[in-house]
Amino acid sequence: MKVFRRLRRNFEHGVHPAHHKQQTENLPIQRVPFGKHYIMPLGQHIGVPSRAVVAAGDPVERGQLIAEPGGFVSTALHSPVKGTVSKVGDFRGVDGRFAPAIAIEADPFATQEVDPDAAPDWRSLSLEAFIEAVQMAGIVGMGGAAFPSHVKLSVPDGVKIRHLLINGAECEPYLTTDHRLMIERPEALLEGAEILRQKLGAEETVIGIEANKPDAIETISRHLSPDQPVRIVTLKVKYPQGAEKMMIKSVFGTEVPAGRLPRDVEVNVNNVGTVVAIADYFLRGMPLIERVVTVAGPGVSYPANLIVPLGTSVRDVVKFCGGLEAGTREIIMGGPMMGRPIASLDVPVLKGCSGVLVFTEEQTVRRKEYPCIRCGRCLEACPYFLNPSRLARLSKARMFDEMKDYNVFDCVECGCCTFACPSNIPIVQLIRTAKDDLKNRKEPDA
Amino acid sequence: MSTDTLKQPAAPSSLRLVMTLAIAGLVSGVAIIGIYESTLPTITANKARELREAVFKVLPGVSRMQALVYRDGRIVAVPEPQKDEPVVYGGYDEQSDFVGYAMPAAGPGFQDTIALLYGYLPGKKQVVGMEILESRETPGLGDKIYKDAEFVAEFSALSIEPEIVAVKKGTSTQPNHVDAITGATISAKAVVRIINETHAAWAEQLPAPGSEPPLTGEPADNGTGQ
Amino acid sequence: MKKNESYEEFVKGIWRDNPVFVQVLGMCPMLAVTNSAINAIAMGMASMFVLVGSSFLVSLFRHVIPKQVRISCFIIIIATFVTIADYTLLALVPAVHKELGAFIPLIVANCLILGRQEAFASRYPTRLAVMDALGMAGGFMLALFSLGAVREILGDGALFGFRLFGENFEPWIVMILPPGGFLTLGVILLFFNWFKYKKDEFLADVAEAERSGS
Amino acid sequence: MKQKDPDLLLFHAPLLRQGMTTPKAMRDVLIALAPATGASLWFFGMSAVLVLGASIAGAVLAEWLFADRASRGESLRDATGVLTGLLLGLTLPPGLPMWMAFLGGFVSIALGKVIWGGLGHNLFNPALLGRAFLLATFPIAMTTWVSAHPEGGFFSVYAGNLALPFMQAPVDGVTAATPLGLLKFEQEVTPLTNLMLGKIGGSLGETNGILLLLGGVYLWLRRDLDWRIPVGILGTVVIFSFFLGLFDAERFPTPLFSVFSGGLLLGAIYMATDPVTSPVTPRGAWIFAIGTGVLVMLIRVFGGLPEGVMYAILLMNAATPLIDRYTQPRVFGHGAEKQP
Amino acid sequence: MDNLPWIFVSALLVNNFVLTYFLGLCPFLGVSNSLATSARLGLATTFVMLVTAVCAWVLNTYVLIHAPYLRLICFIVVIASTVQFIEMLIKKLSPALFRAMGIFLPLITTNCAILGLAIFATNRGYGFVEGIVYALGAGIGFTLAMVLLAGLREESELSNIPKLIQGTAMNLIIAGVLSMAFMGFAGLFSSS
Repeated sequence: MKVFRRLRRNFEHGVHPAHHKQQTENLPIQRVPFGKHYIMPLGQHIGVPSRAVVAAGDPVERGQLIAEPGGFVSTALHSPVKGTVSKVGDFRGVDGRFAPAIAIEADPFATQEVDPDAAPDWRSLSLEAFIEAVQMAGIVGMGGAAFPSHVKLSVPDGVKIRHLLINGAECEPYLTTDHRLMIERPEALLEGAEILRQKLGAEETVIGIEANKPDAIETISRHLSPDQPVRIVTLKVKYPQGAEKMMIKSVFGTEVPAGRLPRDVEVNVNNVGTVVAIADYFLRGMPLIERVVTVAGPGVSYPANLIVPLGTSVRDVVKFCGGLEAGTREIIMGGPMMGRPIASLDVPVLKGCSGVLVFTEEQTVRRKEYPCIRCGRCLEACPYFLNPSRLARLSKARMFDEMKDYNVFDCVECGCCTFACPSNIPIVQLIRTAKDDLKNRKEPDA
Repeated sequence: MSTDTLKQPAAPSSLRLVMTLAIAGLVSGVAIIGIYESTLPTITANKARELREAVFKVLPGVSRMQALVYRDGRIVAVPEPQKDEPVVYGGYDEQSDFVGYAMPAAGPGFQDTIALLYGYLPGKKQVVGMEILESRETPGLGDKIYKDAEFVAEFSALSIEPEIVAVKKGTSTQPNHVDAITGATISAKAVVRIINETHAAWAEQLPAPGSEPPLTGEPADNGTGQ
Repeated sequence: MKKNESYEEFVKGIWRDNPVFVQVLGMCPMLAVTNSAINAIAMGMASMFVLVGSSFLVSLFRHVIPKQVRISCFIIIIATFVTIADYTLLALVPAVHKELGAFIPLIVANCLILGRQEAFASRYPTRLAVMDALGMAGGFMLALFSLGAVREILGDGALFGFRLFGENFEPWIVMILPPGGFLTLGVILLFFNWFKYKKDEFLADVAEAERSGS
Repeated sequence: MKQKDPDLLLFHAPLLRQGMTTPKAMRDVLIALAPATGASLWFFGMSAVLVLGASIAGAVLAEWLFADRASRGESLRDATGVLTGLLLGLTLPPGLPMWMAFLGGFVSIALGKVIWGGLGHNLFNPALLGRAFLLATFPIAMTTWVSAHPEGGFFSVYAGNLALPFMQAPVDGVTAATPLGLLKFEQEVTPLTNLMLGKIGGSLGETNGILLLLGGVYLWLRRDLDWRIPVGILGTVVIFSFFLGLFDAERFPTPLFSVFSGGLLLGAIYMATDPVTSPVTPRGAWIFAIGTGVLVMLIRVFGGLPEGVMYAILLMNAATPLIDRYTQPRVFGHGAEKQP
Repeated sequence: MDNLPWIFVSALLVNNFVLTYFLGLCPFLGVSNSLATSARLGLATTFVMLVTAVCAWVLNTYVLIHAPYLRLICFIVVIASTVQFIEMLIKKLSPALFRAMGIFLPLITTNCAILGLAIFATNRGYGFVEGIVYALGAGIGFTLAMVLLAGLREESELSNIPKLIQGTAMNLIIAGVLSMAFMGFAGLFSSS
């Protein structure tokens, strides 16, 4: 029976990359000193960009609203520092394109504290007001996707949420932010979880943690109070255990139907960082203005887990960690499996940025691409049971329409296939190309 | 007006269509019958000659033949066997004495149907000759059933009762053994099987040795060909 | 001028619009019987007879035959010629007829022949139609012959039955089997493509040279 | 003081890879084949060297000849040409003229690989394609088997090997039928121990079943082969033989005889598993394997040929695109509505 | 004398119409680039073959025995009109089937595999049941070859086949290889 349950605690397929977490998993979170320049892009989340409510020259307080939501799928932005708005205009973003952002010059003499009165009393708020408060606090999914949290919490009438699932899997190699948060701030995590659970009316809270973080499991178990319906589920170490739907499959054994959301199987999933941010806002009045970032990789002198005010440039973060090693070749924002490479050190840290990874020759050596020999390793890796080999071949032949028959839009670009490919074929990129092409083609028709 | 313009590219009357086809058919029919009639004698003669040559080849010492069929419980000579009627050929020597039967046989081979003719002496219960008429066996291998003189010669004095057995090349010890062809065992065995089956099928119908129908003696059958 | 025109019609079928190598028509009868040069020639002759004969008749009666029943008429004409060819071969060369067997009647279904009636003979005067038919049939024969010759030489070590390489030659039997037909034609087409490609390349080079020269 | 920013690369994630690469996988197959190759040298001496060498040379020459100038070295380095040549060589009779082996190697690569666009694009197994070509082309030479251990020891060579190009092989004195041929045509059963150890007539690589299995285990441990395919093929053959044995134990081969005779092990472990030409989906692999097994038995037992492994695999290669198409795995979240 | 299973297997595999008689190559080269089309064409052809086999038997038994020289013309006319008739019948009875199969029916008229079937069946002197079994084997064999070839061709579109050999040359070589693989069926069920 136990074996059977153990078996169920898992999704099928996936890959086992070396997790490289030993660099930072035992390093306490420290605070990065405030710098001079901050850039807050208006589009830090998935959805409509925020709308700036300040203009150049305006003085701003730390935690002051500087941009309001641009629509329903959009959140507010707050100033990460006390200072002065220097410019509202286009800045180069992570993807190298120019995008609107608010630049703030920090006040060098400020104490940079937050006024705690601003926190609304979550118990007295109606669900609608609570959701709006989350939106105005600028809280987004902090695992990497940066999907506005209030949208997730807005459950249509008639849909019941029974389980609140807290995602502490942190399956991406190198990253240790959630791990450290669970060890250092278990109270905040459990407080935030309780707020969400009560507001959603869920029956229980489940915290899913990969088995390679026994200290986190132990710490949280110690802080559990008997009257709180929380259980911890130990998950197998496997990538992408932290992908929402995979985790639901692992914990509850349920598959979320394609194109549907976790709420359709009565689950709401939130990342550890997000839950802590909820607690920080409703209990301490601090909107989302800073986050924990893992700085690691072979190219960084002193790896660390850092609290970084949003908008801080990667340059400042890296400088705090002792600068770049000589052989630095590439910097990834996020994890090594799904993160994005950045072209310049001046790119700011965003809400969805869980790591700054500095890689050297070894990870970035240009691997020779061989022809696909259809060994099937990608099929065995794909957690969505797609046929990446075929998708890549079709994409190479530019037969994008046929790719729809092979469910190309179910691909979440987790990168397992590319990781597993012995021929070094950039499968994810090929799939992404096709998806972009198909999407762009659709729009003019509609 | 519109109806008028529509009718403008007036379709030819159906009478004309039918007439055209009818004339075409008629002319074609005449042409075909003409060629058929004019080639028929040659074709028939060719076929008859081929058959005669084959019969004489599988029945040594034979110079005349006639077609025999099984009707009303006995074997009778017919000048012209009906279509689909099983037929064997009786072979007779210069003195019009019966020598043996030339038996047409066919059956599945390695690749496709093999059709052959074998000479059978009912008195000795022996096969005395075999000629492949039609086969699509593999060139170089299966086609040895007619290209390999040694194999064909196996059938020149072969006891058929008990039935013929194909054995590995060089191991034939009994009068009813045939040395198979190395590499083309299936084709060789197919030939043996076809002969055995045909023999079994006719065994009951052939008259007792000595009571074969005499040569009805048509001059066209005197065998020397045209 | 007139002479050139008919010459043109004749030549195009042999090479530029070769029915087999370029238009890829009439495969069915040709692959099955091209396992030796002599069979190929016989098949080519039979096809030529049918094609030229029916082209002549179709062209002659092109104004008489109504459009609605033209296909039926073509087929009747072709079938008549095929039957004639069939019986003639059977009477004159029974050995060859035995080899070609059922594939002579199948000339009827050769899309090349019906195609020429529809595309050419039913629209042009008799002389041109005959020239075109001769050209196409010539091209068809050329293709049949080259296939048959290659297959016989490799598959039997002989050409027209004459042994070429002495007694010890090991024949490539696959060539006279069905796969050999597919493979040989495939390879010949490959060479045709290669030739065309080289020619295009050459012409492009010439054009390039002229442009840079002027 | 201010240090210049490094020029950052923009390689896309994922930046991590597992360690296996395609050339390594090919080399693994070569390693796995080494014991069986060694056995063929032991049994057939210099003749094995000549035949294997000729087929490898033919394959490599074709590879070199048809490669682009740019990728010429590359295509030789990835060892696939050598592998194809070796696999082909192992399926050939020891007494085959060298020129035929060379031609076979050449055709394997030219017809089996180059015209499809090179490695990974071919739809038929190149080595088997080469063998099918040789068998159709030189049926006699390809089915003339000699017994192991030539009289004069290692350095004696079968007369057939040295036939001049395009010329027939001189008839060899000592011929030996394969166990399958013996069973089919003479109803003689070869003892099982002889089958397993390789004391039988047969092609170079199919004689010692145990070493072939050993190589298969190595490949399985290295995760270089889809275990479903050999298991499926051998399983089907065993079950098929078992049920035939229930009908007529005299006439039909026993399961173990079926497994160890002919090229079944060589085919099931090294040829059918060629990832390029076998289905990529797990369910497809099962269908492919069972289909191959059924065809093998069908041809062996009911067909005209003693051995059918090569044809069975080629036929299933032809069906692979269809199998792949209709056995796509159920995509996560599709058709899951039925679940509670 | 021939047994029915052997007739069936022979027409289906050993002497496959497309792969050993080269019949029906035009549809193979023309239509078989799509799997669905090939399968439908194959089924339609099988159906027409069955009808043709019956017609050929009727003709052979009652008409051509008196006038063998009309064989070819009769077969052609019968096949063409059968196809037309079936087309109309299907259109009336099942519009859905017509949409699926209809456009292929005219193509079948010029398919030499049908005529070939009638002629071969006559030459082999098949009776009624034998003729039907033969037609069934030939039709399914034709479908099998078409579907296999279409699958291979579709897949080969993803391969980077050299430009020189793309198109008909490649299709022929694929067919040649398949034909070589089918040689393994030689002798199936003919012995023992």
